[in-house]
Amino acid sequence: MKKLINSPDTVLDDALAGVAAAHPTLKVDLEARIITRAGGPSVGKVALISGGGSGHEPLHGGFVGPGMLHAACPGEVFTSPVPDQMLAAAQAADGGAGVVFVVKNYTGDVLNFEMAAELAGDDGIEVATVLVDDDVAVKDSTWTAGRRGTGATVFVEKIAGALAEQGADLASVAEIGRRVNAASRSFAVALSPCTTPAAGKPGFELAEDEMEVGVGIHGEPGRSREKLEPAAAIVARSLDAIFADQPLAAGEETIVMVNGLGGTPLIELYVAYADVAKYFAERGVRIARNLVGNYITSLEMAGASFTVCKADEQMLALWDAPVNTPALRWGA
Amino acid sequence: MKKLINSPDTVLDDALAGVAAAHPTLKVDLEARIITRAGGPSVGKVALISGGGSGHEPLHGGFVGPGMLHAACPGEVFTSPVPDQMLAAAQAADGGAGVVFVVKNYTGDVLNFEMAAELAGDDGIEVATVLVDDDVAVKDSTWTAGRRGTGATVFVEKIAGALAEQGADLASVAEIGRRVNAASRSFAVALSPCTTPAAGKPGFELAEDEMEVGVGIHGEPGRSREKLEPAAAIVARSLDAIFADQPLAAGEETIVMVNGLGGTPLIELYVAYADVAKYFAERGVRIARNLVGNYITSLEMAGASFTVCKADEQMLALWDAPVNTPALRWGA
Amino acid sequence: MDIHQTRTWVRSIAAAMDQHKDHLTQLDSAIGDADHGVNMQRGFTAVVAALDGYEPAGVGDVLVKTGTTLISKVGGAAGPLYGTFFRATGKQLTGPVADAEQLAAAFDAGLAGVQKLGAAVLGDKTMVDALAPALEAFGAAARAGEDEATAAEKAAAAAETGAKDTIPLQARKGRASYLGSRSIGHQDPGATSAALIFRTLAEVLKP
Amino acid sequence: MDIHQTRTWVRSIAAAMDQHKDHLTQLDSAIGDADHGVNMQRGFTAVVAALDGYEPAGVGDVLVKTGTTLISKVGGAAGPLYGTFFRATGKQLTGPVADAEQLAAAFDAGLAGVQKLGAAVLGDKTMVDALAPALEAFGAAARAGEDEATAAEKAAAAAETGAKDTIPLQARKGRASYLGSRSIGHQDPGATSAALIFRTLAEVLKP
Ligand SMILES: Nc1ncnc2c1ncn2[C@@H]1O[C@H](COP(=O)(O)OP(=O)(O)O)[C@@H](O)[C@H]1O
Ligand SMILES: Nc1ncnc2c1ncn2[C@@H]1O[C@H](COP(=O)(O)OP(=O)(O)O)[C@@H](O)[C@H]1O
Ligand SMILES: [Mg+2]
Ligand SMILES: [Mg+2]
Ligand SMILES: [Mg+2]
Ligand SMILES: [Mg+2]
Repeated sequence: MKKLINSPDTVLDDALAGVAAAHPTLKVDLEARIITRAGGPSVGKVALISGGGSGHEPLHGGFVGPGMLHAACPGEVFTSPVPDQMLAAAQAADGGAGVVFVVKNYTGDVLNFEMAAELAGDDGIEVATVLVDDDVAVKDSTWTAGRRGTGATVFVEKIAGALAEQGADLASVAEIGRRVNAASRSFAVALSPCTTPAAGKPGFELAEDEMEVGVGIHGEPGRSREKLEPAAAIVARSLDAIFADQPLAAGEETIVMVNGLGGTPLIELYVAYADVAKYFAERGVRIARNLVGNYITSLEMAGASFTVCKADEQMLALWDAPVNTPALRWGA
Repeated sequence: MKKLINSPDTVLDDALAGVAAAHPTLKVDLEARIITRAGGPSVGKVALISGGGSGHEPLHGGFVGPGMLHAACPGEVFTSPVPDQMLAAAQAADGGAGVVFVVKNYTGDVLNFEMAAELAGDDGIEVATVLVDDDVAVKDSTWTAGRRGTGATVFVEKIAGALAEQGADLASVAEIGRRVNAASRSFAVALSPCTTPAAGKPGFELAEDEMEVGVGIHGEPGRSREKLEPAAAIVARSLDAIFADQPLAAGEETIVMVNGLGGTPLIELYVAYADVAKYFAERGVRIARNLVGNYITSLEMAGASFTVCKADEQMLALWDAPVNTPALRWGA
Repeated sequence: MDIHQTRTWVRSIAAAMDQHKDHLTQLDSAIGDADHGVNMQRGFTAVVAALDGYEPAGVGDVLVKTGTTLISKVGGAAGPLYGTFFRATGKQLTGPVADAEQLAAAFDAGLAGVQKLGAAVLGDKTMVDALAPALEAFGAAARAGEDEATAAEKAAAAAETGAKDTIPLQARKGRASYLGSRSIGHQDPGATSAALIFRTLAEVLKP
Repeated sequence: MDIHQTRTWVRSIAAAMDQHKDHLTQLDSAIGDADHGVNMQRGFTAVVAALDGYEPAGVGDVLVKTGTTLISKVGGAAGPLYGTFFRATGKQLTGPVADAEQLAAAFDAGLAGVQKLGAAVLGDKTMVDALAPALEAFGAAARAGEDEATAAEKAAAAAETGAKDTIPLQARKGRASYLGSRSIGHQDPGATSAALIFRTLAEVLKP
């Protein structure tokens, strides 16, 4: 294992110290392990709070700032955070209008956020939860814990964050978050595994000519393991899965993200985006907005995830609203 | 070699198609292989043009836009572009006030830009060149082609680009670019090599417990090969080299970049940035502005580079000026 | 089981998690995300620290403190689930000692808490597959008038069998469920840590 | 050397670069950035395409076209340098044929162009270390009244020796110079491609 770290045990604390030093717009509570806006809570506005295991940076800390999250709770690498963090975040971020927990659908995240919601409720903070479950690699059935939450998290946080910034109430912010999630689908393919500092060994193994199709953000195995394919075939496979789950008709508008899993050069993400654009063009489906880059990573895993949100006018308008965070910034 | 590409021969063209599809603010001439601002030249303003081998994304195409570059010339992966590209870029971007070529100091880049400058001159376009040579891993002596141009390129492009945007003349824009370069130093350490699509094999080999100290952006060997060290030691080594070359006194102001080489997770860059901040704090040297992320990469190489610019007030003001490019955006 | 034994049990769990960290992580890397060993070790290390200097009034206090600490320090699926198990168990045990029957009833409440929270049933390939048979064995022994040492020994054996028996199962809960049929053939990490917890109890109570 | 032979020469260089691409890239990966083979292959493939249907008035036109195309298509250090070599050489050869002495003088102009542009001198561990001895041998043979086939054969041998002799040198120019003393012990890729170019010339001119 080769990592630019000081010790596997201190990765999260060290990184949080770095975030604190790098971003004067953020406030990092090293004790409580939460990242909030330096400006404090926005009085009278709903506060969006998210969190999850670390190792997916810039998610979530990189999305804290005006127009997006109010607070992020980073867990240990690939381990969901604990209720204490979420409670501290709710207390620090609540501006009196309640908080929305944006929760990726993993047993650990769900259970910990559930406990935190209870604690925050006891504390007099109104809590609504938006569960993100966009990964079509997992077939939702009685056989699974449900779909995993992946790339759509970025869309939910941006769009619901924009509505919260405009002063909408708790129910409305949660509602748009749920609508964005319901309109979004993701699919990921890994070309190489990743290694958590604590484990010291790759979470899975892939032969030199193999790829993991439908991989999860913790490197959980996906639908199948296949021979490595050209980018266009990987894109087609991923978008086929997405379109099969949520058909999109010619003329419909979307927001599309081609996201690097951490170890994939940006030039390759652009290669993939060209194939994505072609796939959409062939079907007459419009890509109204896009993101190409590393937004929700899995440490140094090579590969990409694809997220498609069928966007209505309100979503697009909120997408375009100003945002000022370390990882996503425009209009500010 | 595992890459998200369609063929080693088409990587650049495919990626440019992706850039074209992804960024409506850019205009990509797939024939001439240049990336310019969609809005065309800025009449009466100096145009900054840069270029170099591909594989360093977002450099340079990701820095095209208001407040930064007017055009970028991407060469084949790790191969400097050809004079035709630079000439086409000069013709497309010149707003009548001349163009500044920002050239990283590699024999290939220097020679090709030199030829292009001649051709552009023949064409009636005034050209000034800013040579970037900030990498202190290379001792400048009669034994080398001089220092390599690395991270300072981002600083030069941002700051000179901002001055050009304000309407300064050719000499002034070139002059601030040269001053930024003269005030900047970089040093990089690689934890793993990278593989160009055309070569199909890593450019160098590193044992599981080794790192390459002073590595170049094409994976050229650096000062020495050492046993892998903790982040704090790697940071100290790199900053020691930088400070030895350009001493910084307590109270002086700097712009600092901790740049990922492509395959290093962002969480590790923040770990390193914490150590950088500590190093500066111990010496009383101020980090007035910073960048932490992937700005000038070497495909999927793991590791980081550190760039320090001793910044004066004008540089800081120009740093803060609005910029609107795919990879660097604020105030817009 | 008295307060001292309860403390010893929890400390011994911490030692066991230290020792089996890599094994648990390895099991979790096959069908999960390779953190179960680290999670459990981090949690029980924190528990040991939290118990240091803590003055419990009863056996239950130790267990409630253990559960609360696990919830605060572990994260993931295991944190809230084991946290709830110890908290719910501890809440039943108000006295300074607990006999086999009291323990059996308390453990049952712990398992009920786990199942209420995680909704896993027997055969879903989770910690429940070790906990449920363990508690059944413990309860049967207690009802038959056996002492807590004997009951714990039987529970440990049942938990170990339960953990082994997760191998052929397809996971229906937690991260392993994403593998579908590919989860078959691997032992569940959570069931394995549950078996360790009961093996430790048996050792601590052994006369 | 007539126009047809000149075309054949350039086409044969393209074939040689195809064949030796991996070797050149491997040499460049030891002390450079692993692209010299690909660069040369890309360049000469483009040259062959550019010459297709091109009607040159003289030997020099073929070489000027070759150089111009290399400059437009190769990039890196080798593009401008080899481009200049062929352009500057070609500019000297206005007739439909060139004899050994004319070729010698033209090649010298080519090398002068390379050295003016790249500022490398003998011993810097660059293509100059193959080109210079090659041209010296070619010139000596021409002055001695040998025909161009013999001169080319001698040039090729000298270039090959020159390329081999770069092995113990420390690079002072180009990317390899960054290695300092670590460049010692490796053969320079550009010197190696230069030797290939003259070996090809010898083969094409062989009666
Ligand atoms: N719904 C559930 N009910 C009971 N136990 C569960 C449930 N989901 C997961 N588990 C247990 O948790 C274990 C995994 O714990 P851990 O690896 O620490 O958390 P995570 O899965 O969040 O990484 C599994 O092996 C399984 O025994
Ligand atoms: N200044 C120079 N003068 C002459 N030849 C040079 C000079 N610099 C580099 N070269 C030659 O160029 C070769 C490298 O070419 P190539 O790999 O195609 O370009 P790059 O170094 O830009 O990747 C070297 O092996 C050397 O022979
Ligand atoms: Mg986990
Ligand atoms: Mg090169
Ligand atoms: Mg796990
Ligand atoms: Mg090279």
